[in-house]
Formats: sequence, structure tokens, C-alpha cells
Amino acid sequence: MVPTAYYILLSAALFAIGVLGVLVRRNAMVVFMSVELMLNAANLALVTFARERLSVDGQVLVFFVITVAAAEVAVGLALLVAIFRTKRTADVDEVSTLRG
Amino acid sequence: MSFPILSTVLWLPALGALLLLLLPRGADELARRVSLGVAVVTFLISLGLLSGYMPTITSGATLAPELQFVEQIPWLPSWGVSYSIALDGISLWLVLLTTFLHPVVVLSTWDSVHKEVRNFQILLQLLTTAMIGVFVAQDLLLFYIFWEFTLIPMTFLIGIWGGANRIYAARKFFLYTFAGSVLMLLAIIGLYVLHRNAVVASEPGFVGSTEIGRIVSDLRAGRFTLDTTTERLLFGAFFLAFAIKVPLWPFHTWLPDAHVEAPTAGSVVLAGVLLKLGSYGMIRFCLNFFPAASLWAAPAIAALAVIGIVYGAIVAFAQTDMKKLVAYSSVSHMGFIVLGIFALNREGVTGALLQMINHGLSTGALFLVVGVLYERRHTRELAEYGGLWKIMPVYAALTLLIALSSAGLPGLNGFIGEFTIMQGAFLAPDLGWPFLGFAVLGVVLAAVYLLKMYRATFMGELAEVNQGLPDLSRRELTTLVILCVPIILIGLYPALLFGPMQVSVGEVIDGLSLIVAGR
Amino acid sequence: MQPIEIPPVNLTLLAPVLTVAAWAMVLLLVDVFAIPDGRKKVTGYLAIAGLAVAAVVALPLWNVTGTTFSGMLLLDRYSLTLTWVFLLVGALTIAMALDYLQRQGIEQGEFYPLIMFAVAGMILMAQASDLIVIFLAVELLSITLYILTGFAYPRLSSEEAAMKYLILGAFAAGFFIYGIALIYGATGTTSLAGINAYLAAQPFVPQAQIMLLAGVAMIVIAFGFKVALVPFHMWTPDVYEGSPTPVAAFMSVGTKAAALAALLRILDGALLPAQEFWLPVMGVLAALTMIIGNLGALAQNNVKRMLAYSSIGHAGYVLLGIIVGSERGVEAFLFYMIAYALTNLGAFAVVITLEQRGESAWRLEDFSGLFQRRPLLAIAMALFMFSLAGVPPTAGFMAKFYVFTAAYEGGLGWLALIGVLTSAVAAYFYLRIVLRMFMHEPTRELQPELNRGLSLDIAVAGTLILLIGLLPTPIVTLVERSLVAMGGG
Amino acid sequence: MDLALFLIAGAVALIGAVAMLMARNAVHSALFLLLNFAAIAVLFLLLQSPFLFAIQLTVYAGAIMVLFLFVVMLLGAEQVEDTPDRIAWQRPLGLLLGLALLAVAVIAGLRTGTTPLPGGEAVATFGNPASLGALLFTRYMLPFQITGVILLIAVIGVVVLNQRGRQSAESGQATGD
Amino acid sequence: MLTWLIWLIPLLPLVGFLLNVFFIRQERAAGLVASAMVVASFLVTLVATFILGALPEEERLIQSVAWDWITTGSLYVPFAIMLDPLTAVMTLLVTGVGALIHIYSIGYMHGDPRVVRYFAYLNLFVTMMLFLVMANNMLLLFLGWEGVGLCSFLLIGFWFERKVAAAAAVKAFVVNRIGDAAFILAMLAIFSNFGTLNFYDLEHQGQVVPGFLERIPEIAGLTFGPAWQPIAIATGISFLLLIGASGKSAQVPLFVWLPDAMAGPTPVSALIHAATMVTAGVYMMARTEPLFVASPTTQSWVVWIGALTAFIAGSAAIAQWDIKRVLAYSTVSQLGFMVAACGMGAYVAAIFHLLTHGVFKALLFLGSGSVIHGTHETQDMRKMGGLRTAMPTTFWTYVVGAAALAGVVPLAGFWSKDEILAHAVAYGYWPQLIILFLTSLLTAFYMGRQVALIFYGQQRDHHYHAHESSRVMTVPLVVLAVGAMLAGFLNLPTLFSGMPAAHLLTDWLHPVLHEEAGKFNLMVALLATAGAVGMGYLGWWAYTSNAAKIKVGGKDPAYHYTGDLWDGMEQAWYVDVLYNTVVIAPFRGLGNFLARVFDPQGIDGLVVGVGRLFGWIAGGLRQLQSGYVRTYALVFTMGAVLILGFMLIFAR
Repeated sequence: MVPTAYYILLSAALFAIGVLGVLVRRNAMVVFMSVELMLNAANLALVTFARERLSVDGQVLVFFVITVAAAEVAVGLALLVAIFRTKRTADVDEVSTLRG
Repeated sequence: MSFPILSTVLWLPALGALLLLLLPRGADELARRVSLGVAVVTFLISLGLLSGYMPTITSGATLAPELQFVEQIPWLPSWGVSYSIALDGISLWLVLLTTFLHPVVVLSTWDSVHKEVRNFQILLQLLTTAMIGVFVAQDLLLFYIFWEFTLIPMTFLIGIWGGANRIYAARKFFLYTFAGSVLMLLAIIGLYVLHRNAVVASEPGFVGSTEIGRIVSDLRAGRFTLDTTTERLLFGAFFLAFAIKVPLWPFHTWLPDAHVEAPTAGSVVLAGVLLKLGSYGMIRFCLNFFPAASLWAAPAIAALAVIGIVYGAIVAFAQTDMKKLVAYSSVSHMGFIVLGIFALNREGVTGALLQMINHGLSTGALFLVVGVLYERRHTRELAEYGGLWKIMPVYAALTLLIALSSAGLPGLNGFIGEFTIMQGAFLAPDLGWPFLGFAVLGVVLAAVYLLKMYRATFMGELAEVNQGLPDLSRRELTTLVILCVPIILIGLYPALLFGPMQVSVGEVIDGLSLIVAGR
Repeated sequence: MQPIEIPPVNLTLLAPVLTVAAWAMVLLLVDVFAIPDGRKKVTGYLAIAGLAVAAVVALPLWNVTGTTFSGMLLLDRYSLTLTWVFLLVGALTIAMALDYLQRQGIEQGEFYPLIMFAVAGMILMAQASDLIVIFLAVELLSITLYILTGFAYPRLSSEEAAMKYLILGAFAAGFFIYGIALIYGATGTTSLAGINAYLAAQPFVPQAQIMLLAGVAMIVIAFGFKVALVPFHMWTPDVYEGSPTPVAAFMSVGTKAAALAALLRILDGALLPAQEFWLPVMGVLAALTMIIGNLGALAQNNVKRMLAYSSIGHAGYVLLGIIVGSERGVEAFLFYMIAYALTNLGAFAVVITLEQRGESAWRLEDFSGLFQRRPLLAIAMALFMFSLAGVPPTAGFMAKFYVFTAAYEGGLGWLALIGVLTSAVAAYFYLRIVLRMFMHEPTRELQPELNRGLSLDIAVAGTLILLIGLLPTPIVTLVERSLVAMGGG
Repeated sequence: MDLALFLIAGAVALIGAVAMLMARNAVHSALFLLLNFAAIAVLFLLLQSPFLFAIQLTVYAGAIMVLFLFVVMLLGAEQVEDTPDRIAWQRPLGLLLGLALLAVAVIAGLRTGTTPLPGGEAVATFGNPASLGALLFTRYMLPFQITGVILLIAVIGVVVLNQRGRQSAESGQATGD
Repeated sequence: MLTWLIWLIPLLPLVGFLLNVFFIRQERAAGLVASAMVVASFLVTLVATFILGALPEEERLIQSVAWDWITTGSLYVPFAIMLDPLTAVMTLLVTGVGALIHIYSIGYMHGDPRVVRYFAYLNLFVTMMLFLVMANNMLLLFLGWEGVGLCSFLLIGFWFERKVAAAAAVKAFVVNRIGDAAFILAMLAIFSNFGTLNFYDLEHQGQVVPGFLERIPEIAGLTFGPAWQPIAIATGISFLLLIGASGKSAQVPLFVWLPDAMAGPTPVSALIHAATMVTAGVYMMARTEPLFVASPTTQSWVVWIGALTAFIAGSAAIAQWDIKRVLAYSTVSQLGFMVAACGMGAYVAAIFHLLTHGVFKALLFLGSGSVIHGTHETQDMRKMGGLRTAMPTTFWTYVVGAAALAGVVPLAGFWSKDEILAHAVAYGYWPQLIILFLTSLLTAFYMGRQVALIFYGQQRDHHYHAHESSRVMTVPLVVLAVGAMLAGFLNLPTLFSGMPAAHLLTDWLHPVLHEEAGKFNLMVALLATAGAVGMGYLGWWAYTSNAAKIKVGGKDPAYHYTGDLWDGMEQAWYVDVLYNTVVIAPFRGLGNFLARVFDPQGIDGLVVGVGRLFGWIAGGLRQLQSGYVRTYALVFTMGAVLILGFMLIFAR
């Protein structure tokens, strides 16, 4: 069997990549994708622990996470579309009038 | 429960403020009269305090109970906080000073306040309640609330009715003093918690108490002890707040700004009473709660006080603006008061208390005096005046009297206080000669700067522009004369004031001497 | 295949949240079908009514304590008190929005149900006793807020704010869920009681609990975002500035209170045995929050942003009550939240009165001479500012006194010290507004608009602040009673 | 066998993630992310959660990613990063932080030790849809309901956020007339 | 009876003061009331003195407490006055001379618009002076001490429109304050060491309040502590008192205010700055004599200061043109004599000289006032000359006064000065004796010069028409002239013991000062008389024969011989200049530096700087708030990494 730690490390790596994506990418779409990646990494961890403990709770949690992720993405994309209409850009750096 | 006379005195001005609130905004004259009425009634009732307090003094010089007119109503019972007010010999005269100056100040607004009169009166009344509250509160939290609340009306008085740079001055006043007192809040909390933790050991179920008397008695009885470091830290926090309020050198820089910009009435209250809150706090809290730390810090504080005496005097001398001059003279005089307090003996502390009253009367009167000229010419530059003695003889005479009282001429009030303070400092084992040398220099310099001011305004040739200045109006005359009466009275018969102080100050000093004995 | 047996559910314990959520759903329909455009205020009134009903419904629950939904939800006095706070916050927010939306031309009936949903989310956060419920409640609240933030359509800043909030919110959610995963991995449960039991079962050895600690850290980070603790605070000023002012007000008090309420349950309920780990972390966060929040406000000329920074600073103060982990601390937290909620709502309400259609009036200069135009408004604002600064005799002072006492008692004297020092710094910018209003001449013509809803808000807030400041006993008693039978772990 | 599968799927997941990060074109990113999701789904399968495997593929790959692609295409926002980066200094810092996060994970992992998954075979029903469903409707009844509300709100949100665009357009026309 | 009677003495003038301040608006009434009150006070004093004299010697101390003044802690000071022989002498002088000067003032101040105020001040002055001399404790003495200072300020600055007068008034008060500061310190020290400020034991409310003068022997006999301690205490206190006396009695180095004080009305100069106030220092030293006697160190200082003052002022008097400045420097010089006498232990001689000087110097001042009055406010002697025909009464009385001052037998000055010189010889104060002797020669010289300049030769300036003063002014002159002739017989030396009232003063003061009557020294007497007559004649001769050389605004003929030395004398050896450069200018500089630089920029700069610092940090934080959501995420992540990093450290 593959040790739990391998999975967790993998999930951590994915999480880190997701974080990195938020930090360096300017395309709002890609930023959203990176967030999704983070959530997925968490899901992987949850499932791993569920398997380790042989309790299904972890898997149920994943179910909720996915739902929430979907809801967030939906709102996010709606917002993006709304912004795009006036501002014609999906570059998050362009949306920076509020500052100081 | 008998008639709560102390609460009446305390809250009457606040009620007066409410009453004023009901008046229409434009009714200036009416507002002034109502305000004056409230002030006079407050003062008259407060005289009841005096007559109520005194008999026990005359019956047996040392047997008077320390606290009188005690009123105690639970306020936050689960914390042991109560609405607890009372008078003792330390606060008696300060309360009377406040109520005495109150009508005087209101009277002076006829001439010095011309816009938003009603609101001015409201703030004045609120301020009075807050200041009385500080003096009578026997509960730490209550004390702190009154203490901080004084800032608000005063800030507005300076900021709305002040001179050209009023907003800066108001801001500085508020922030400086506020910053000073936040640490005190922490110290109050610390004291409260430490006290509760200490007492709960012997008294299970004790919820804590912010009652000043309770904490002091526990400290004296040894039920509640503070280790040296803690005591010094707490002392420092309290002291800083008071030192800024006093203001002790080098925390004084807010004072000239505040005074110069404040309207006359504001300056009078500020100098007359507000500064006393600090020195009062030093006696009531620093000495009572932290005797050992007070002893420890006394030489250093006395040194600051003495520096303040001389420094304030020198800087006052160099001023060309009358109000600034008087403001810096306050720094000098308040230095005397702090010196007296930290002489840590009866002579010093009673002298300081008396000097608080004196300073309130004299410096308050000096600000009124400056205000008189300011209202006529709208300048306070010394160079603008000269020779006024000729056309304003009554004014000149009263000014001279007041200036001399401030300079400490024997026979007037200032001297008694200064002398007693210096005697106290001389008798204090930790102070003595070097301090006295400088303090006495302050006495000399007081004459120098006050006479400089007097000479520049009243002597010499009368300038063309000042030819037509009228002498004091009836109202101005009344205001100043009212102040001059106690100035002379105290100078000749200070025993009247000293009497009631003895027991209360004695208690404080006894607390200190316990420490000295243990040292 | 076995039939699924649905466990018994005690809906009584859920009554407030059910009322709010159900009312909101019904209101959505009513709004769409029964209320014509331009008269959407009716929806608002109905929403307020719903919140009031919920508050009444909650009344008989005062003496009820219990869990339901397999222990995922907990009703106790603590949550009930908070529930009332949230309901009040919601109602006051709606009251101030009624006219605002119309004036800004962004009136849409959905606004009010959304606020109600948010309130429901907050109540859930206070009642939740399982990490997953907390997570979902947070998301419920957050998604609602994303929408509400982006509500002021023609203003791009509103959408920008929503976007920033959403990106960072989702980012934080990632941390949150990862933290839950790690805790689940370490303890095998997500229930607060379960986690507590796990920790209580053995002596706490940090070396053996890295996974749990990492999870705690991640959750702390996520909550740090929600509560706007430094350094997770940076969204706050931008989002507050961009969002419609009532929403900013709502967020500044409601979200904060809800998130802190849940955080309190997690830290003081479930993770108390691990306090030695999270206390230094939270302590430093609290210190940084107090310092940076207040310093940030110092440089602001934009009052709305200033209030945002100030809300950051205040989060730091409240945090003291939470992390100290004592009863007094929890009381202090509740008291502070009540005082702060009233004060901040009032302050924002005043800001709203100055906002005209199409232009923001948030510059400090816009407050100049307010006293001459609207004396009462200025006095109320001054009261709010003094309360925020912690000057007696206002509720804000008593609240500060409460938390600092709690902190000092709990051995967090150094944080109390930072607290008092930063509140001295904070006095500067609060005072600035006061001075502006009373002592400066007006710089431009700006007629504040005061309607019924706002007046009500300001009057209620002002009166209560003063009352609590002078007679804190009822509230103190309330928060003290709130602790009786507080469960959660 | 398991290990090999894990390594392959893991590698694919990582490659997908990194590629998503690197891709200049948002559409490519989406596709790489899809690859990553798929790989994770495989891992789910390895971890005996077939139901989640299915969900992952349908909801993520099928719904969310399509939504992404749709929006990207709709907005034509494939390449928005042609302009120079105004805060380029952030890139190395971000990388550093990412690495730091990873390092923390590795160190923490090493500390915890590499406990293998429990050797015992899971019961056959472990992770099957039925058991999940059962839990969902019993223990997780409340969260389940909440997710429902969340989705409802999301719907409202989408409507609110895009409906008034139309409204204002209309009103704009009205005022324009 | 005496206990209440003596209260009348100071209270009568006080009543006059109050009446004048509050009720009287008329010149005539003011003068009459004021004079009447002082005269009444004088009469009461006489009565009291006679009653006192009737008592046995050891009971000649009447004390009367009005009320408790300061009572706090250990500090107890009654508001109480006393009458003893020394006080009686001083009181008689004050009220007697005071009454004459009041009467004189009616004429002198006639027509002045503020004359009511003038009399009020004068009455107040007498009150304060009486409190000074009658006080039974240091503190009340100090009240009078500063009170007379105040009146001096008011009267010097009476014509406050004149810048010179205003400056002189302030200068007088301030310089006096320096002395007063030392006085305060002395009082503090006295109280700290003796526990009381009363001079003598006082029975009050059944308790005995000790007097410190009677405890000095106890201190001197202290057995514990190092042997120098009691002496050190006495030295410290008496030295401080000496400084105090230097201020009030215009001794080196604090004498500079007195010549300037002549800016006031001339009767004021006579009363305050010659006869009474300035002698307060001498009185005080006599009163606290046991303290001084206990400290040889201080005593030697006292002698030297007195002698130096006498000489410096005497030499300065020679070179003055202003009629009053001559007299002012002369006063300083004579005060130096008194102080020196005190230092030598000849307290009775000092008091004696004080008395006689009070009389003849008042006479001289009033005479000069008469001259000034008669010459329409002319004070520059270069504008005078030949006035003896125009104002004969003034001339003759003036000559009497001048001769008395110069020490011509048998006028008052001779006897008192001679007693001092004889004492110096008897106790071997040789260097001081020589200085004092030289000074007495100078005295005779400048008086001769003055008489010559004023009354002889031709009137050098004709802008005025000289005339004799009115009766109300000349009568006091005559009375004082008689006094100047007779006062010396109050205290004849032992040689004349057979005569009536020989060494009357010494005997009278014996209960207080415990001195034996002075011996007559023929050698000294002869030398002094010869010197006085000789130098007086020389001065007269030099300035009558050179009268033609004296021009209005011109130099003195003697300048031709002495050169710059004359300038030095005219400037009183540049002491004022020294003060200006060493004290006043640096003080102003310091004040300006502190007020304009250090306070606003140093201290306040620090305060404001703290505020600025916060603002600066806040500005920096604002920069970080860049508006880029990615930056926010970056900071977020940083925080996260730090927390996780801490976790690793924590779980190590």
C-alpha cells in the first residue's frame, strides 16, 4: 500500500502550486482555477484520511467542498462577466482602483 | 438616607446643561442667565458641604472622620464597582474651588463668548460636573470616567471658541492628555485584578472592588501587597497621567497651546481647576496606593518639579504674548505643587493642596485679566500696550493684586502655599537644600516675569490706540473682585483652609511613614 | 439496501435560523411576484419584520440548551445572545439601506433576502459545533457578501471590491478546508466536541501533533482572513470602500462578530488544550492587528476607509477577549461586540447620510462644519467616534475596559498594554472627524439627507451607546448569564 | 501496483498543475487543470472512493471546467497577460513562498513519519455511494441542507449580478431617448 | 491693655489706606486722613512706649496674637505682633518721621492728579513697615518686609508714565526679591532647626510656643554631633539673612536699585528710601542678633560688606549731578556704616545711627524735595546754584542736615558715627576702620559739594523762578532740623554718664541687645570732627570757587584731575553694567533660547515628532496597500508561512 504521507505530500504540493497560481497569475480565470486546485488538494487530503481511518466522513466532506466550490465559481464567473462588460479585461491587476 | 447633597452638587450642573438644551439656540442672554443661575445655586449648595464638613473639625482637631457625605449605590455589582462618592479634607476645598469658579467663569462669558452661547454654557456645565466628579469619586472606575470625560467638553471649548490656531490646540490637548491617561486605565485594571486576587485568598467569593478606600485599607493592613517592580510600574502609569495633566515639566507643551487658543472662560477653567485634577490624583492615588514607589521616585520627581519651576519661569519671562506668559507661569507654579506633594510630609502636601486652590484663584484671575484686554483690543501682545494704569486704574489695581498673589507676596494667598510647600520640601529628608535653592529662584523669577508683564501693560507711555479703552465694566469688576476676596482671605487666614485638610492628609502621610519605618 | 433512518431532529433549537432562512426564501418569491419595482422598500420592511419575528421566536429559548443534527448544532445562551446581536445588526442594516439603495439607484428586492441569508449564516456560525458546519456557514455568509459587495452596479469600485473579496475569500477557503482536512486526519473527527475529547484524552505533546497543529494553523489563517487580522486584512479597506455603505457596515460588525464567535468556539471550546500553541500565534496577530489597523487608519482621509481600518483595529481588541480563554474573556467578547456593533453601525449610518447619488462623500473635508448644518447628526457622530476611541462615558469605553481587564486577568498584560497604547493612537483619527464636524467651516455645499430609517438607526445606536456607557449593568448581566451552560466542547 | 499507479497519477496531477500555472493561454490552463482533475479522480479511485471519482469527473470536469471554458471563450480572455507585469517583483517572492509552503509540508511530513495506510482491507461497502448517501441524510443532514441554500444563493447571485446589467442598459436607453 | 493697644499702631494707617482706597476721592481729604492716621499711630506708639517703659526691664515684651495664621503639620505661625524696646524705637521712628513726611507730602504733592492714591500707598507703606518692625515672628516680619517692598514699587513707579520710573520700580522690586529669596531660605532653615519662627517664647492658648532666638544658646551648646555643626547652622542661616538684609538695605552687591529708586516722589525717597524701609535690614539683623553673634564667619562678612558698601557708595555720591542721587548714594553709604556696626557687634550703635540717620537723611531729602519743588522739578545740580537767597528756610535746614550727616559736633551724625568708629577701634577692626574713616571724609566732602552747588554761586539755569516752599513743607523741615540737632543726645557715650538721658538708648535696648554703653574715644572723635569740617569745607570751597566752570550738561571740574576714575565713581564702579552683562543679558538670551527654540522645537518637537513618526509609518503602510489583489494574497501567504513556520519551531 502507498503510505498516507505520499498522498499528503502530493496534496500539499498541489496546494502550494495553487497558492503560487494565485500569487503570480494575472488572468482572473487562471486565478480561479488555482483556487480550484487548492480546494482539490484539500479534497485529496480528505479522501486520503478517510481511507486511512476507514471512515466515510472524509468523503462526505469532499462532497460539500465540491458543492461550495461550484457555487463560488458560479458567483465568481458572474462577477467576472459583469466586470468584463464595463472594463473589458480579465486581468486582476487592472482592477486596482481601490487602494491606499 | 439623608438628602444627597453631594450628588446634588455633582449633578446639578449637568441638569443645568439639560435645561439649557431646551432653550432655543439663539437665546444668548437667556442662556447666560440660566447658566449663571445654575452655577450660583450649585455654589450655594456646595457651601452646605462646607458647613456640613466643618463642625467635626472644630470639635476635635484630629477626630474628624475621613470621609463625609458618603453616597454609595451599587453600579456594577458583579465587578464590585459602585457609584461611590464622598468628600474628605483633600477634596473638600477642590470641590469648593470648582463650584466657586463656576459662576465666575459663567459671568466672564458675557464678555468673552459671542457665538453659540448656549452651547458654550452647556459644555461649561458638563465640564463642571465632570470636574467635581473627579474630586468626589471614591471608586476607581467612576473616577476614570469623570477624568476622561473632562476632556470632551474642554476640547470643544478650545476648538470651537478658541483663537486662530484653536483646532491644533484642541487636538493636542485631547490627544496628549488622553494618551497620558490610557496607561492609567491599564494600571487601574491591574490594581483591581491584583487586589481581587490577593483578597480572594482570605475572602472566598470576593468579586473584587474598585473602591479606593477599600484598596487603600487592604494595602495598609497588609492584606494586599504589591511587589516592588509591580508597584513602581503601576505608580508610573498613574503618575504619567497626572504629570501630563498637571503638567509637569517636560510634559507641559500642550498647555501653552491650549491656553493661548482657548477662550478666556476656557482658560480660567483649565488653569483654575483642570490642572488640579492631576495634582489631586497624585495625592489621592500615587501617594495612597503606592507609598513605597512614591518614596522611591520622590527625588526624581521633585527634580522635575524644580526644573519646571525655573524653566517655566524663564520661558514665561521670554514671552511677548500675555496669555502665553501666564500659561508658562502655570508650569512654574504647578511645579511648586508637585514639589510639595513629593515632599511627602504634612507640610508639603497641605501646602500643595492650598497652593492648588491659590493657583486656581490667582491664575484663573490672571486669565480673566488678560481676557479683559483681549476683548478690548483683540491682541495680547505686550508691545501693543503700556500706560494703561492711567486710564484703567481699577483694572490696574486689581491686576496688580492678582499678579502679586501669583508672585507669592506675603499677605496674599500664593505666599502661604509656596512657603508651606518649601517648608515641607526642606523638612523632607530626601530633598532639602538643592531643591530649595532652585525653588526659591522660581519665587524671584515669578516677580520678574509678572512685573515685566505689568510694567509693559500698565506703566510707561500710553499709546494712541489705547487712549479710549474703558475701565472695567461692572460685570468685569464683579468677576475680578469675587476672585480677589479669597485671595486676600487665604493670605491672611489660611488656617481656615488648612484645618479640614489635616486629618485626611495625615492619613496619607501616616501611610507613607509606615513605609519609611519599614525601610 | 437498508432504509435510511433520519435521526430525530429538534427543530426548536433551530427556530431562529429557520425563521430567518425560510422568511428569506419566501420573501424572494414575494419580492419577485408581489412587489412592483420602485416599491421595493416594502420588501425591506418585510425583512425587518422577519428578523423581528426571529428575535421573538428566540426569546423562549433562553432557558433551553441542547444539540441537534447529530451534535452539529448547538443552542446555548451564548449563541442566543449573539443571535440577537446578528438580528439587530441585520435589521439596522436593512433600515439604513432602505433609502440608500433608492438614492443610489441600485434598488433591487433581492438585497433584503440576501441580508437575511447572511444573518442566517451568522447565526449558524454562532450555533455550529462542527467544523464542517462552520465551514459551510462561513461560505453561506461569504457568498452572500460577495454578491452584496458587488451590488452597487454602476460603480466599478463595487465590482472591484467584490472581485477582490471573492478571490481572497476563496483563497482563504482553501486554507480553511485544508485545515479541516488536516484536523480530520489527525483526530478523525470534525466535531468540536470530538476534537476536544481527542485532545483531552491524552497529554498534549506538540511533537506528536504536528498534523493537528498544522490544521489549527490553517484554520487560524482562514479565520484571520474573515476577521481581518493582520496580515490577512488587506482586503478590508478596499472592500469596505467599494461595497455599498450599508453592506460595509454590515460586514464590519456582523461578519466580524460571527467569525469571532465561531473562532471562539473553536479555540476556547475545542482547542483549549492546545492553547500553548495558538496563544502566541493569536497574541502576535492581535498585537499586529491592533497596531497596524490603527496606524493604517491614521493615514486615511477617506472616512469609509478609515472606518475599515478602525474595524481592523477593533478586531484586535476583541481578539484579546477570545484568546485569553477565560469566562471573563468570553463575556468581554460579547460585550465588546454589542458595543462595537451599535457604534459602528451608527457611524456608518452617519456616513450614509452624506452620500449623494453618484458621488461619494467620504472625504474628511466633507464632514467639515456638519455641526452647523445638522447639529444632532454631528453630535451623534461625535458620540460614535468617542465610543470607538473608548472615551467615557460611552459603551466603547466600557467595552475596552472589559476586554483589557479580561486580558490582564488572563496574563496577557502585554497585549492589554499594546491595546491601551494603540487606542491612544486611534484617538487621533477619531478625534479628527469630530474636530472637522465641529470646528471647521464647511468646505462645500453638502446637504446631509436624513430619512426615517437612518434616523432610527442613529437614534437607536446613539441612545444605546450612551446608556450602556452609563449603565452597563444590564448588558454585563446579559453577557454573564450568556455563559451559563455554554457548551461547545 | 498501487504505488505505480499512485506515482503515475500523482505525476500527471503535478504536471497538470504546473502546466496550468505556466500556460500563457487561459484555455490551455483550463485544459491542463482538467488533466489534473482527472488524475486526482484516479487517485480517488485508488483511495477507494468511487463515488467521489464519479463526482469529480462529472461536477468538476464536466460542469465547472466547462463553465470556465465557456466564460473564457465568451469573454475572449484567453491571453490577458501580454502587458508587462506591474508588480513583477512579486513573482520571485511568490515562488519563494510557494516553496516555503512546500518545505513546511515536507518537514512536517518527515516529522510525522511515513505511516502506511492501514494494511487491513476495507470492507467492500467502504466508500460506495450508498454509504455516502446514508451519512449524507443522517449525520450530515444539516450541512447537506446548508449546501442547498448556498447553491440557491449562488443562483440568486448570478441573477442579481447580471440582471441589472440589462436593467441599467434599459434605463440607459430610456434616458438616452 | 497693651495687647490691644499695640494693634492700633499698625491698624490706624491701615484704616487710612482703606479709607483712601474705597471712599476718599478728594485730594484734601486724602492728605488729611492719611496724615491724621499716622499721627494718631505715632501718639499711640508714644503712649505704648511709655507704658512699656514703666514695666520692669525683664517684662518689657508685649506679644499679642490675633489669630493662628499657618497651622499645618508641625508648622505653626501665629499672626501676632509684639512690642519691646527695639520695636518701640523703630516704631517711633517710623510713625514719627512718617507723620512728618505725610504732612510734608500734602504740600509737595499738591495738584498731582493721583494724590489720593499717593496717600493710600503711603499709608499702606506705614502699615507694612509697622508690621515689619512689630512682627513677633519671622514670617510676619517677612510680610511687612515684602509689603514695604511692594509699596516701594508702587511709589517709585508712582509716575509710571516715565519709563525711568517704571524701570526703577521693577528693578527695586526684583533686586529686593533676590534678597527676599535668601530670607525665605533662612526662614525655612530656622524652622527646620528650631521648629519655630517666633522670635521669643509666646504663651498662647495655654501652650508655650517657643521662640528661636532664645534657643540659639541651646544650639550653641549642643553636645552631640560634630563640633562645627551648631556654628555651621548659625552661619548658614545668618548668611542667608545677611543676603536678605543686603537686598533691603541696599548693600553690596544688591545696592543698585536704591539710586534708581529716586525716580519716585521725593517725600517717598525720604520716608522709604532713607529713613525707614531701607533700614529694615539693619533692624532685622539687630533683631536676630543672637544668630549673627553665634557665627564669627558671618560677622566678619557683615563688617566687610558694610564697609565696602559705605566706601563704594560714598565715592559714588561724590560724582553725582542729580541732587537726589547724591543723597541716595549717601544713604547707601550710611547704611553701610550701620551694617558694619552690626558686624562688629555694635548693634546699639547701628540702631543709634539708624535713628539719627533716619532723622537727618529725611531732613535732607525733604530739603532736596523743597529745592526741587521750588525750582520746578529741577534735579540736576548743574542747573541750580545760589538758591540760598530764594529759599532760606530750606537752605538753613539743609545745612543742618548736611552737617549732621558729615558728623560735625554736636549734631546727631557725629555721635552715632563716632560710636561706630570708636567701637571699631575698641575691637580692633583696623582695615574696616580705615575704610569707614575715609568714607566719612568723603561724606563730608560730597555734602560740602552739594551745598555749594545748590545754594552758592549763581543760578546757572534760568528756566525757572526759584521760590521758597509753603509752610506745610517747611514746618516739617524745621522740626526735623531740630531733631537732627538733638537726636545725638539720646545715646551719649559713658563719658557723659552724668548728663540726663546719657546712653539712654543703650539702656533702653538692653533687654533686647544686652550691650553696655559705648566708650568715648577722644582720638577718633577729634580726627573725625576735624576730617568732617575740613573735608566739608574743602568740598564747599572747591565748588564755590570753581562755580564758573560748571556748565549745564558739562563735566565736573574734578574730572580734570581724576579722569576716568570720576566716570567710574559716577557709575558707582560699573556694578550696574556688570549686572547687565553678566546676569541680565545672559538671562534674556537663555529665556529667548528656551522660549523660541528649545521649548517649541526641542520638547514640543519631541512630542510632535512622535506623532509625525506614526504618520510616517502609516504612510508607509499605505504604500503597501497597493490595490493589487495579488499583493494582498502575497502578504496573506507570508503570514501563513510565518505561522506555519512557527508551528514547526513550536513542535520541534
